[in-house]
Amino acid sequence: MTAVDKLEVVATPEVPATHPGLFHRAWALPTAKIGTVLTAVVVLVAVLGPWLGPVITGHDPTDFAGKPFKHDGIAGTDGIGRDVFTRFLAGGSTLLLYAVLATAIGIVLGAAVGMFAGYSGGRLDSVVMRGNDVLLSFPQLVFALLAIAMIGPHGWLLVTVIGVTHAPRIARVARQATVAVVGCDYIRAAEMYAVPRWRILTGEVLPNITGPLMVELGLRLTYSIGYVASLSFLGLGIQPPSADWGLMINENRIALVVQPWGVLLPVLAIAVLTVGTNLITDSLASAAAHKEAR
Amino acid sequence: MARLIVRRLVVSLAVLWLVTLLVFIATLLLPGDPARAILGQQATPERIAALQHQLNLDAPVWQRYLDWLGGVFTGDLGFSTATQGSVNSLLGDRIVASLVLLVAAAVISTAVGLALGTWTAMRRGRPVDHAVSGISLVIAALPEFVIGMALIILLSTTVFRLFPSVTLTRPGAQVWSEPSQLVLPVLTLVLVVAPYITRMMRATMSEVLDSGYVEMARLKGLPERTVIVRHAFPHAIGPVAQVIALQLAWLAGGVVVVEFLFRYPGIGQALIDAVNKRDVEVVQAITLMIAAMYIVVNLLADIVGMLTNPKVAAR
Amino acid sequence: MPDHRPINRRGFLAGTAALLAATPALTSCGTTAATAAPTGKPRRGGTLRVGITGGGSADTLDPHIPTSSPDIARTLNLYEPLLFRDHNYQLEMLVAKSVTASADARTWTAVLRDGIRFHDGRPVTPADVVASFRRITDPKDPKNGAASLGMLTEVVPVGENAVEFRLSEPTAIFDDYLGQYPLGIVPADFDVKNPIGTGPFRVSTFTPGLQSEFVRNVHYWRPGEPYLDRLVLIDFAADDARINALLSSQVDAIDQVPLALIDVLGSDPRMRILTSETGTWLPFTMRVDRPPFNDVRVRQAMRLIVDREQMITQVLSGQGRVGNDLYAPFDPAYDSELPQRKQDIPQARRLLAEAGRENLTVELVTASVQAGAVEAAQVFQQQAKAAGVTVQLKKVDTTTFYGDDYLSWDFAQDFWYTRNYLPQVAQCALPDSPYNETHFNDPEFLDLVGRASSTLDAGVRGKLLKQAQRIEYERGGYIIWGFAKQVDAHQVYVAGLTPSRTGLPLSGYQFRQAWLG
Amino acid sequence: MSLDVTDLRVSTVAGSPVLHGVSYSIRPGEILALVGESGSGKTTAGLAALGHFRRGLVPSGGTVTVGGTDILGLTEPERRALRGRTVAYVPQDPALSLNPSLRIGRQIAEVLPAPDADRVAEVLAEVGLPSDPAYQRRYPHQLSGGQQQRVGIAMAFACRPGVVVLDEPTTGLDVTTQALVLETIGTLAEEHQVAALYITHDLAVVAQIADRVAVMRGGRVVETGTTREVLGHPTHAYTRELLDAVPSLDGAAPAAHEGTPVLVAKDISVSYGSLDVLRSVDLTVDTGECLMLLGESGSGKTTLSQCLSGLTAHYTGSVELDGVPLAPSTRQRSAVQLRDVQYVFQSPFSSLNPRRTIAQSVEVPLTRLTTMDKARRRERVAEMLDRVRLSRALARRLPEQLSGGERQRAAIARALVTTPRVLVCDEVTSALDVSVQATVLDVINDLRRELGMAIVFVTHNIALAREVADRIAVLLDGRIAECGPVDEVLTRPSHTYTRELLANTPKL
Repeated sequence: MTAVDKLEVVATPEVPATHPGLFHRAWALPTAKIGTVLTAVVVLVAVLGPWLGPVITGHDPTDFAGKPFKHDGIAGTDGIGRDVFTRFLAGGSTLLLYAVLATAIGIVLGAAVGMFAGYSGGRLDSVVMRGNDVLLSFPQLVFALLAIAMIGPHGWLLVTVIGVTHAPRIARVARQATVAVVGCDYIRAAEMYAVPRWRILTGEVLPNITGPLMVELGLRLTYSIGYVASLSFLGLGIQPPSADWGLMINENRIALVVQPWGVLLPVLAIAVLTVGTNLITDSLASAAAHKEAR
Repeated sequence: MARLIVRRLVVSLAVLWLVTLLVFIATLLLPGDPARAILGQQATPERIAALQHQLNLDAPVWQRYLDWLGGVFTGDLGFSTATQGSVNSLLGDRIVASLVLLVAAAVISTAVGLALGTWTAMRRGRPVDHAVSGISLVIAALPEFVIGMALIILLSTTVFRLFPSVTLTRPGAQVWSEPSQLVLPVLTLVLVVAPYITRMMRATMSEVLDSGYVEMARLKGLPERTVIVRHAFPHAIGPVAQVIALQLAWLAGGVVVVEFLFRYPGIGQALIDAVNKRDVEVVQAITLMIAAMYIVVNLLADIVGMLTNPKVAAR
Repeated sequence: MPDHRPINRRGFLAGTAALLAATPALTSCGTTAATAAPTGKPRRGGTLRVGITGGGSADTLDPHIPTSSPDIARTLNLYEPLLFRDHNYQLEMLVAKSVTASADARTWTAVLRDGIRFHDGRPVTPADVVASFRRITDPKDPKNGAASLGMLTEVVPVGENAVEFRLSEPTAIFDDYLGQYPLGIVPADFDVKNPIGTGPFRVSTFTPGLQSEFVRNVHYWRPGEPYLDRLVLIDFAADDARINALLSSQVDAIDQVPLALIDVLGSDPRMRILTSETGTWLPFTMRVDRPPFNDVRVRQAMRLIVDREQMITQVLSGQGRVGNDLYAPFDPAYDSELPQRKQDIPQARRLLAEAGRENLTVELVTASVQAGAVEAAQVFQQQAKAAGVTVQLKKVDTTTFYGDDYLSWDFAQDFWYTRNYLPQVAQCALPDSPYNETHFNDPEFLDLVGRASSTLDAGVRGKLLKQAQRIEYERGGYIIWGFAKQVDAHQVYVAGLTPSRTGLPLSGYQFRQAWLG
Repeated sequence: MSLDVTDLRVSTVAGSPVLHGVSYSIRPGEILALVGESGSGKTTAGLAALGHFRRGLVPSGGTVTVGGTDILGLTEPERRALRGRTVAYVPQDPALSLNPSLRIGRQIAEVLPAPDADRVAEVLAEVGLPSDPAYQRRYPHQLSGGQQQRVGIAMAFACRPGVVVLDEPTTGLDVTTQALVLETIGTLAEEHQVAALYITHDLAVVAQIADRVAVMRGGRVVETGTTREVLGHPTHAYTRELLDAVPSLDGAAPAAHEGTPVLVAKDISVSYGSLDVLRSVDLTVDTGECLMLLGESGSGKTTLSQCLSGLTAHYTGSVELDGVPLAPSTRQRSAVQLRDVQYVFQSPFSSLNPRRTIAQSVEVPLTRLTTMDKARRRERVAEMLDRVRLSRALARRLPEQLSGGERQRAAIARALVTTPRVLVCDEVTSALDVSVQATVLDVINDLRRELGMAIVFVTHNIALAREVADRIAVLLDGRIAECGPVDEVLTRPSHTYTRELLANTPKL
């Protein structure tokens, strides 16, 4: 039998001890690189913009550079004569912060519920997932509108409601991934060794559903950006006088014919940002799917 | 089979009922007093009390819920405090208008998505596949108002001036009486939804094309057209139907932004107005409609899924 | 006043709605249309289609409870009060040919115009007038106009063609109170299903929320008027739709042009912009009975913080006049001699320091109560920074703004149409005013206003009112930074529309004078 | 018609070679077995006969001649015209290869140049299936696995092709069905005088059906010859290794095992709804013995093994360890009890957490079930990995970096790290190639000798009996059909089912 043993050792490919993880595999794809560059550009603008704006244009986001809707300065003025370019530079940070926070809430909540339901199985699972279905039957935006109508357009509410409405969607994915993992024998092995449930969830399940969760994270971040911007655009999100891209589009679209910059710049920024995060998400999804195919 | 569908139906009804409960509770929490809203600032407390009684606002909560639910069942959606008229008459034309928008967008995006998805799945790895994938990935990322705004800049105001950017319906006329003004809203929704359907169709179709029975069909020497039409396409439809359903249900939410953007006289715009005016009954009616639509669409998708799966269908 | 608290507020959408002009129409149709304004004598005939902001399923033809702009437009063309404001904001006799006061100003007599008839040809009688006011002041269902008629105890017919108004207190300007559009005279047997009045037009069709059509009233008392055969009023919920309708010639005239679009419309040779000076004001309101504004120095400082010119430029795109913290600019008694208040940051800082309110932080409650309101709040916020005052904006929706907390905000905004001084005071500056949003309660002011109200001599009254205005100028709770112009637009072939100081759009909706060239 | 493949080279699109010049030829009426383990390239070499290459693979040299035509020189439509008519294919897994949403009659008829209901009925009869229209109207999922495979064969023979490629057509079938399918294939190949290429990994099947054998390894044919030559006198070392690894039913009777009962299952019944999986099963495992639990899929053998180890709690009856009843669920069992009964899962691909290193996974039972400190645990893990012959370098790797056999040995190490008294092995070799199976069995046997634990060896493969077991319990439809010492069951089976199994199991 030693001959067979040798044979098998030969058959084992020499693989490095540090195996490339999800991110490594994703990074190998061109979409990841393009997406990261696009995202990084907008994130840089959003993060540094509030400081850079006054330096570049000499204006504050809220002071007056000229008459309303005129072509003064780099990108003209807005409806009450503030400098559009300065406001554009200042308008991304809040949006980004809210989107990130909302996504974080959604992921934590959704993953917890989904893993719990998927691992528990049985009646508890069906009850939780039916409840999930009820929540899912509201489009997120409608839910957000309801909440804002009830409580008012506060930043914390925006973050909470978007995060909480992400949760059932993430929970569904997390549950599905969990069910697949729970079907694996290593979970039964862990149960056989009387590993406590929470340890099984955190130690056995969670590390094995990071692929789908990372994909969800990216996807929900993209959506969060979209929702925060959309709500601001509808006048129900970030409130004046804050410079915010969604709000700017709403404030300035009345004069699209006369002064398009106030719309064009934020539209471009949101587009580039969401495309960037979506490209990254797509590369993560490809990497995760590729792994499963192996 | 029939039993499965009935069971699915019962579950949907239960979900719908929970939704009515949720909507009712949520709107209970809306601040503001409808009676005061109707009577205005000068109203005396007595008159407000009288109107509250008349509107049944002093009844216990469960009584009001049952009354409201009964109204919903009999097609009476209540009284809009902001417009001082019945919700039915407020929303009647708007529902039709929204449905026109939704159905047009749904039909076009489904057709485009299925065709494009199948086409690219058959050309996997070729430049055209990469191009379609890339473009759909980019468009899928964009929030609907960004797509809408871009279309307005591109096709309405700044670059080309082909289509009107707002919907202007002469009083009494229907939205479709002037088809050119439907173009941009419909196109926006199509661009929002079609990329998802395309990508899903491509993925599912690729999987099906790699499947044993498609390989077998090819190894049987069948013409490629037969392989695609008879062996591959029917199997891709099932899973994609679910995605289409999700997307269409999602359209019901997206339509809010698109209607607001294009000033399209549908229920989405009415919802935003109602939220701004704290018009409780209108908010209730519209959210319920949107949720009901979601549930129905999903139900249909599940039934399609059951019917296309012979293992279930034969049961 | 009904213009003030309707649920469907005129201009409600103007602040939030957007406009994406239908420039395709501009480029495609701008070639052949006549571009010269008609001249000469008015021509008879034709149909005028007017796009009006707002309206909804709550639209009504009731003359006494108009709320939305289309309601007001319909009221003004179907009905007439005894007297009303003309384009110069002077009282003009309509159903009455004279309205005179007794010496003690407790009894007022209105003599009806000779030969004036309702739409159905019946002559207007004193009984109709009495019935109209009974309908308006019905205690079980008071109409919009009732609020300012609190002193009216009785209306009695006097002879064949006059009525007598008996008042509970001397009221020197009762004619001013009678000169309001929701006080239209209707037949004693009036039924809203058969809306009959004395106005220049009568109803043909009416669809709430959509449109209403009117035909010429052949019995109208003004010779030659109206010139139009038909008048169509169309509701538009959104600004952009209204503008597009004008550009694509679906309507002949529209009210309320968004300020950003004035240049666009103005440069179109097919269009005419109609700009009117008005007494419409968008004040900031400070509660004088609560800190920090209970200290008059803080109020004065806030008034000195405002850069009024900049407000006009940034908020109104220049379409307005600066205000001097006084309302009623068209009142003969308006005190134009008081020095124009200007931005004075050092003085404001000094006052704040004296009051111990350096680095003051206040919350300003704002809402889209009218186009420009939220913008004004933002501009003020910015200006306040220079004086070290931090203004935190709290933007609420209009329903909340006019909800339970209305009239109790410490620092907020509001919106008022043109009024003369005393009627405005009655609305907002007395302890028992329905909308005393600043909680102004000044004994000296009260005394002056009380005396003026019962003083028939205009000269003496004017002196008293100037003293009262000085008090408000020094101690009041309003920051009145300017008066917005009313900007409307119409096709070049529409004639007879003239600027109107009433603040009501499109020649005060007086389409009897309009004609088509 | 004959099939000649000469110096066939296939590489990936990226250029790395998959087949390094494969040659074989088949005469009409002859069956050539193409033998190799997973990854040897045998399916690629077989599909080339149809001019078909899976996604990502391209031919880079050589010829494939069918009846004088070089298929590789043809265009895709021309190849398509040959498929089904001249060269036919029987797929490995009929469950995946039959279109689930088309009736089987239709699927067979599709191959025919013109609709011909008679031929469909005829070919169905030829493969021993009912040919009536009602049967033809069935969907694939309404057929058993063996029936599905025969439909696949019917499809291949429908057009009376000259060449048939059969890709592991009996994998996943139980031995009785396998025998039936093999018989059908043999008869049809004979009758129609087709040149048949039979792809398989199972040398015992080869012995039964093939005229000639080609052994493949790493994309090369290492040995070709008649079946008798190759199996009787292998010339290549690899062929010998393969043959050595094939378990044999012949052999001497092992010494009778003496022991006392350690694990006793009494009256175990399990049902899911109306389906009875186990019906009152009694089973005794003695100390140090290896009991083979033999049964087909669906016989309830996995359920029984899970009842023993506490992985299924929904049973009636009792399981006793040393006379002490065990709680049904592991959650209620004590640490000592858990240590004493250990379980090895069927698939090494799912029983190890992909995110833990091998050493971490093996350490889990020690952490949970013992009071050892960290240093002791490490020591013990290293010792155990040595025992299952896993090099220390592998200890710090993740499962996906190991081969299937290595993983299964790691899983065994995990089960044995707490030195159990009873080890339950559930089909531990069924997911592995035959040579790897031999290694794993070897490890298990050695460990049993060294550690002296009792083993319950669950399997469907009676051929393994002599390799591992002292006693056999045959499970049929949830009941113990017969139970006895290996020698007795193999030589004097008392149950017809056992006799049938023995008769149908292919031998070298």
